[in-house]
Amino acid sequence: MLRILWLVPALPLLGVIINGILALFFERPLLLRKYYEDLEKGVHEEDSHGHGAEDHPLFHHWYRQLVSITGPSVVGAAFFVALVCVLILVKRPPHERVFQLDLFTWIQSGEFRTAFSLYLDPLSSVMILVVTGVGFLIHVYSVGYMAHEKGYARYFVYLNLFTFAMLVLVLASNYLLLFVGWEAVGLCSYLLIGYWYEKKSASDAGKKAFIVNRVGDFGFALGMFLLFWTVGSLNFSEVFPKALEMWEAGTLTPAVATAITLLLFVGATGKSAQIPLYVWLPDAMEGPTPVSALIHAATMVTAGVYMVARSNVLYLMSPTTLTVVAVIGGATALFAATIGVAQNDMKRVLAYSTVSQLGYMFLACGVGAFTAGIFHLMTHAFFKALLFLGSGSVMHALAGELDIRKMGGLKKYMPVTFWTFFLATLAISGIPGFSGFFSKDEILWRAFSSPFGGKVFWLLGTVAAFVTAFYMFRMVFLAFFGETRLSPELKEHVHESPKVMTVPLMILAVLSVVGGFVGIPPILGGSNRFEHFLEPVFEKGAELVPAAPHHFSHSLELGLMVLAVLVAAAGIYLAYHFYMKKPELPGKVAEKYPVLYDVVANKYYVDEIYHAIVVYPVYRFSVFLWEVFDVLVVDGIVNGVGRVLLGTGQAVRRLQTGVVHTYAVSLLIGAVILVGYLIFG
Amino acid sequence: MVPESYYLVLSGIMFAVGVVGVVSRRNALIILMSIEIMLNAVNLAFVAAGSYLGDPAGNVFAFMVMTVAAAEAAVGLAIVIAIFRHRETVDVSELKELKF
Amino acid sequence: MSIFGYPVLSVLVFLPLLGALFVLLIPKREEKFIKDSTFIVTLAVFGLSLYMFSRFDGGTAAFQFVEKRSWIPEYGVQYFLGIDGISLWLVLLTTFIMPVTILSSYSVKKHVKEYMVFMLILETGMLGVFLALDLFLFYIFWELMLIPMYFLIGVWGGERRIYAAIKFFLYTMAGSVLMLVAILALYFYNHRVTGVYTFDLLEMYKLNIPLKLQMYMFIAFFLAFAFKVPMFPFHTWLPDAHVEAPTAGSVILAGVLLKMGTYGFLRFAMPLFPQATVDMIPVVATLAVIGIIYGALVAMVQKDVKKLVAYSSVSHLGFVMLGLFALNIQGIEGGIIQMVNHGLSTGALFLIVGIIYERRHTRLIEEFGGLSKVMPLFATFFMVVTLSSIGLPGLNGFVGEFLILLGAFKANKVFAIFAASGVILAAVYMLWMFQRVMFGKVTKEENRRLPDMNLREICYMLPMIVFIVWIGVYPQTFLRKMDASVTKLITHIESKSQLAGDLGDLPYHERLYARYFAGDNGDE
Amino acid sequence: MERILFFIFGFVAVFGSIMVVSRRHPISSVMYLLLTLFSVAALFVLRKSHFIAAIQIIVYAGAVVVLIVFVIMLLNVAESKIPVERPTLAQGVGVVAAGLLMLEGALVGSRYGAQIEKAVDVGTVEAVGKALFTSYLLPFEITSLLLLAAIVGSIVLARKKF
Repeated sequence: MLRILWLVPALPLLGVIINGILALFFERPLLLRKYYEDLEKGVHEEDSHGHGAEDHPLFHHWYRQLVSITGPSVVGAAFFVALVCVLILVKRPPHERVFQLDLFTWIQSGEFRTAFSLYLDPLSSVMILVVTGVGFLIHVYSVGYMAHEKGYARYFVYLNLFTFAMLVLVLASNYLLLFVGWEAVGLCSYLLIGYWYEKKSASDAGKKAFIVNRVGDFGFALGMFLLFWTVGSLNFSEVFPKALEMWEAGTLTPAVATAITLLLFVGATGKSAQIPLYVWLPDAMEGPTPVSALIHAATMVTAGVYMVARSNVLYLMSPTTLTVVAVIGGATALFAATIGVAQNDMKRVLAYSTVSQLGYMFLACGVGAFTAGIFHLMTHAFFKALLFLGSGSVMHALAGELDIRKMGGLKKYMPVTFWTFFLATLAISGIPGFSGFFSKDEILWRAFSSPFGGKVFWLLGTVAAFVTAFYMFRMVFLAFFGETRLSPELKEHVHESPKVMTVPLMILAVLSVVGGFVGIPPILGGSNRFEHFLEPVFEKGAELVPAAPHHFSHSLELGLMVLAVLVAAAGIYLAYHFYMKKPELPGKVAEKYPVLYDVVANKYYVDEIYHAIVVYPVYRFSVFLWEVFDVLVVDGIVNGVGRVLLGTGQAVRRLQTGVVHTYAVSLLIGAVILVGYLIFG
Repeated sequence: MVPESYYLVLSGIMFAVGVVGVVSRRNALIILMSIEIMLNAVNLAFVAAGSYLGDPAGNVFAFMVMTVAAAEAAVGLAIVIAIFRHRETVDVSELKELKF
Repeated sequence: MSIFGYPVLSVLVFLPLLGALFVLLIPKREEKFIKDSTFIVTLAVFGLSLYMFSRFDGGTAAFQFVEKRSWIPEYGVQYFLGIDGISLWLVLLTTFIMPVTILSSYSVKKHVKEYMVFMLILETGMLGVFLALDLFLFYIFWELMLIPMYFLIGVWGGERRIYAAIKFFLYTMAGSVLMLVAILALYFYNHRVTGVYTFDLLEMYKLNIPLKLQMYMFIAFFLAFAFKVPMFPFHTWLPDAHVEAPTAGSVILAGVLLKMGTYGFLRFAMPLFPQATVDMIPVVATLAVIGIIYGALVAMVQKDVKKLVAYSSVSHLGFVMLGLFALNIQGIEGGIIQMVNHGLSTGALFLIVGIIYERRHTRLIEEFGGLSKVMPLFATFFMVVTLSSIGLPGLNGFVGEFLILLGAFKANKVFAIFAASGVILAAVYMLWMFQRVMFGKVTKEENRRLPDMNLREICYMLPMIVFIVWIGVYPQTFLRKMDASVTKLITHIESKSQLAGDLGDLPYHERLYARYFAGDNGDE
Repeated sequence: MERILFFIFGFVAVFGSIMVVSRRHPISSVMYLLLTLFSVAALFVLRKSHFIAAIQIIVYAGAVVVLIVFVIMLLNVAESKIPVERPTLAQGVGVVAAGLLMLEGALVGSRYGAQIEKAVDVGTVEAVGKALFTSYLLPFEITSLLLLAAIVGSIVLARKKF
């Protein structure tokens, strides 16, 4: 019965094909007609944000209705099939909850053999449910949000393609297929970020995203090669047992394991925007908001965490890599959170918050608590998607305005958006009862207690939690509370978003509350069913974990939990104090430490530094290579040889003086020399 | 009896004088005559060698050289006439068309 | 001998020549008829090659459809044709690209007749090179193929076409003259050993050539093919030739002619001189890796699209060379697949550049901008081809590059790491070019009204896209046909070369010096 | 006795050839050429090569010199036209080279010349005729061909261009 699993990736692919045909054969001609009509009328294209002339047939053609049906329904069907598969899987006893479906052999050369085959186990079932579930809600939301976009069908083609790629990534049964999904997802984010390709900033951001991802994939590929040549296969079902054997036999040395895992982690930092390679995520906000919600919050960015969790056996073999992962995770969490504080664009704040929350997930994986990481991944997907969609509906209502300083008091105008947004903010800040609390607290506790963890990591997490609470509530207060700072014409334009957008918000709000109950830790009386569900996936790795040095008392755990809540509350109060009670306070603080504020506001000048260290020198070097080396040196030599020959020709020509005597004399001299040689030679 | 080397030295001297004539003089006719002298010098050497070696080949060669010299003189003079008719001069150094 | 009697390979090689003769008879005025008949001829050749492919048995490594007739007995020259797993795909690539190129050169205005005749002669030359198994015959086809290409660039090219044509000709000629010397040396050495005068390649495979002689001959062959590939220091003719060549010329040049070099290594240089090949791996691999990175970096700063694609070819073929000299099954199979991929993706890229060149008569990147709003269908095609060229998984580029890097990684980790960085650079220059040409606002007035792709252009772009996707999604059909031949090649090389050999302990350069230059250990 | 004759004729030959080369006016140098030819013929006789001596006088002195005189008269280059000979660098080098050649000739002559004093009677008409028509028959025929070519050539070259 589980054979229907192939439908899960196949359905979005079907959507891609249908929408693709609609886009090519219906939308394209209409687009061209509108383009040429605008040319005739000499209409200067309005801001490409899509509020074009509504009357043009482009916006009323039936193909739009068809697209808005097939797009979301395909993903919904995939969700349904996924749900069915998971339910079947759950019925099986815990240790047999693995199902592999081989479709066809993909690349086979010599002893290297990979097949296009799907692999379902508790970890990937969680992922496919999140991808298809949240994906479906976002598709529905996009129908409303992108309604008056010119490239409507094209947008849904890309979105469906993305869902297909993500499902391939998650359901892949070997690293190579995972890599295929990995890069295909990178492609879709490139296409979607650069959706409004006329805006230079959008196409630049898309290109930047793709290239930075490619840098990560470079590391990932090398990791795969090393893995293959040491272990002899890339299929999950073979790699992990064999790795364990070699580990016992000593053939797989910790150094090699560390090298493999570090390289794979480089790929993860690229894809999940961690410290060195996170720069592309904030720029990716150029794309439409639902895209940011789906790709840059819920699904794609979590691919890195999924990969690390999937190869937990390898990671647990190399403690050094684990500490690297934890350090980078924690550092990113704190670093990104601090930047979030000073951002004024709503989506940028959320972008940095995503980077920071991803840092949390990697912190969890780094300390060996893979389950906690995945749990946070799931809850984060819910509330972060909700936050993005909320900011989307705000943007929709304020005709593209996103600067929170220009907002204020939206509570009155957009009650549904406000309440859903507020719920999500509570969740992300870790207020007890909401999903964020359970998952984040689990991470903090594991960071503290796990053998790989340590006080430092716990501290990093807690401080980051404090800053997170601060900047989230700063945004909420500035945007939704206080008196409106909206410009007059915006004021009467602002309205609650249509049903098709608010319903997904509500569902997500429910999820971001309920989501936490799945993993209530035993200390609070819950049975942490989530952890038991994922148990079989990580049990093989568990043997490698050294015994915990000493048992922590319950009271310590409770104490830490209370401390975390207090920290969050302090953050909220500080934000309340800063932005509600004394609005002028932030201004004064900014003057007092102008340098600090300036640095944080400009994102620590990371982009400028990268440009100076990497981009510009490479560009100068290649210009040098071309102009100097290629043109001057190589061509110089080639043409030089030509010129030398020409020169000698000229010189020899001078000998022909035309006077007969000179020839006679040279003849004579030749004779003399010859005879001389004969005599004396 | 005169040893053969005397003859060879004599032909060497005559040959050198002929060469000086060819090289130094600008008048085409003088050059032709100097060539004749050079050829005579060679003949002399042939005959001397032939007679000392007792081989008639020396004379035969001398005979061949003579015919060649005659042919060469005829053609040379014809050329000189043709040039003279065309350029009104026999001065070799003025004929420089083939200059680079 | 071959399928029920009639010699498939000879017909395959000489059918285009017959077509050329037929086209010669058509009066000059009938341009449409000339174009159509040429197109039909090339289609017929492609059909025949497909038919031959269907009869090709992937199991055996031996040469198939062999035709052997003595041609000049006194000197042991034979008319000897044969095909195996290695040359199969290159022949099919040639016969596939020809109809596409002819279709794309329907827009040629001047001297249409001569153009088509040269194209057909070129096809004969190319097929001959891939099928000839007699060194003499191979050399004839190798030179034959030069002349039409020279005229194609020289007559129908751009502004500096004469310079480019001469440079192209001299570069290849210089290399091939060296090769001729090596062939003769081989010929006479063979006589000294076996007492028989023959140019037969398979006989020559059996020779155990003394080390010093083997290295000199290898270097001669290496230079000839390195000029052709082109490898790093010898590549400057490629950008000029591409920029000045007409669209169809560029497609053929990039699609097939560059593969002559790499095929030459596989068929001649490596099996004939196994010990020299093994000893020269570090040198060749370094040049290949430099080629990859150098080609990519220089491509980044090009102003002219065609030059950019030309330098990208240098980078792609650097990958192929790295794969070949990894000397393991993944590397070589990856190399062969990448040859076919490069033919498809770069060929398609040139066709695309040709499309916008025919509309705007310029190749400078800044002349374009915002085309994807004006020509959406074109944008889709261009996007797919760009992605295939940067090696996106799911398309053909990735299969080749992955196998090559896998093989190279096993052979030598350091080279593989540097080569893998080429993958990033590829994405950089292609996407940057794509963005400047397609995205952004339509700034230039001329770009506003460019017509989208017409039916003919779609007809010749679609088959390319089909193959690009096919190799990407299901490369099995391609890989399985070459297993046997590649394994035979590898076993042949390994058996005849004692890898590290006696002087294994010395560092590389000392080993090279001791073996080849100091003292005389070859039986000179 | 023969030694004295040799020196006389040798000296006359050399003196004549020097005069041929040095005279400004071609006619006088032709006369001296005649003198040289006769002295060489005499030397042939001394070497018992009567046939060659006779040929020398008939062919050389008779035909060739007459031809040259005839051409000189035909061209009758005006007095002023005779080129003033100014020695150029090339001529200087030429003379020096000729001097070197003379030394080398003398050296060769003295080193390789046979010292024995014998004169075998090979120059007679009978001996030369036998040699000419037996072993050297082919060269003999070829020279006739050569002469024919020369005749045709000079006619073509020298005739007036219509």
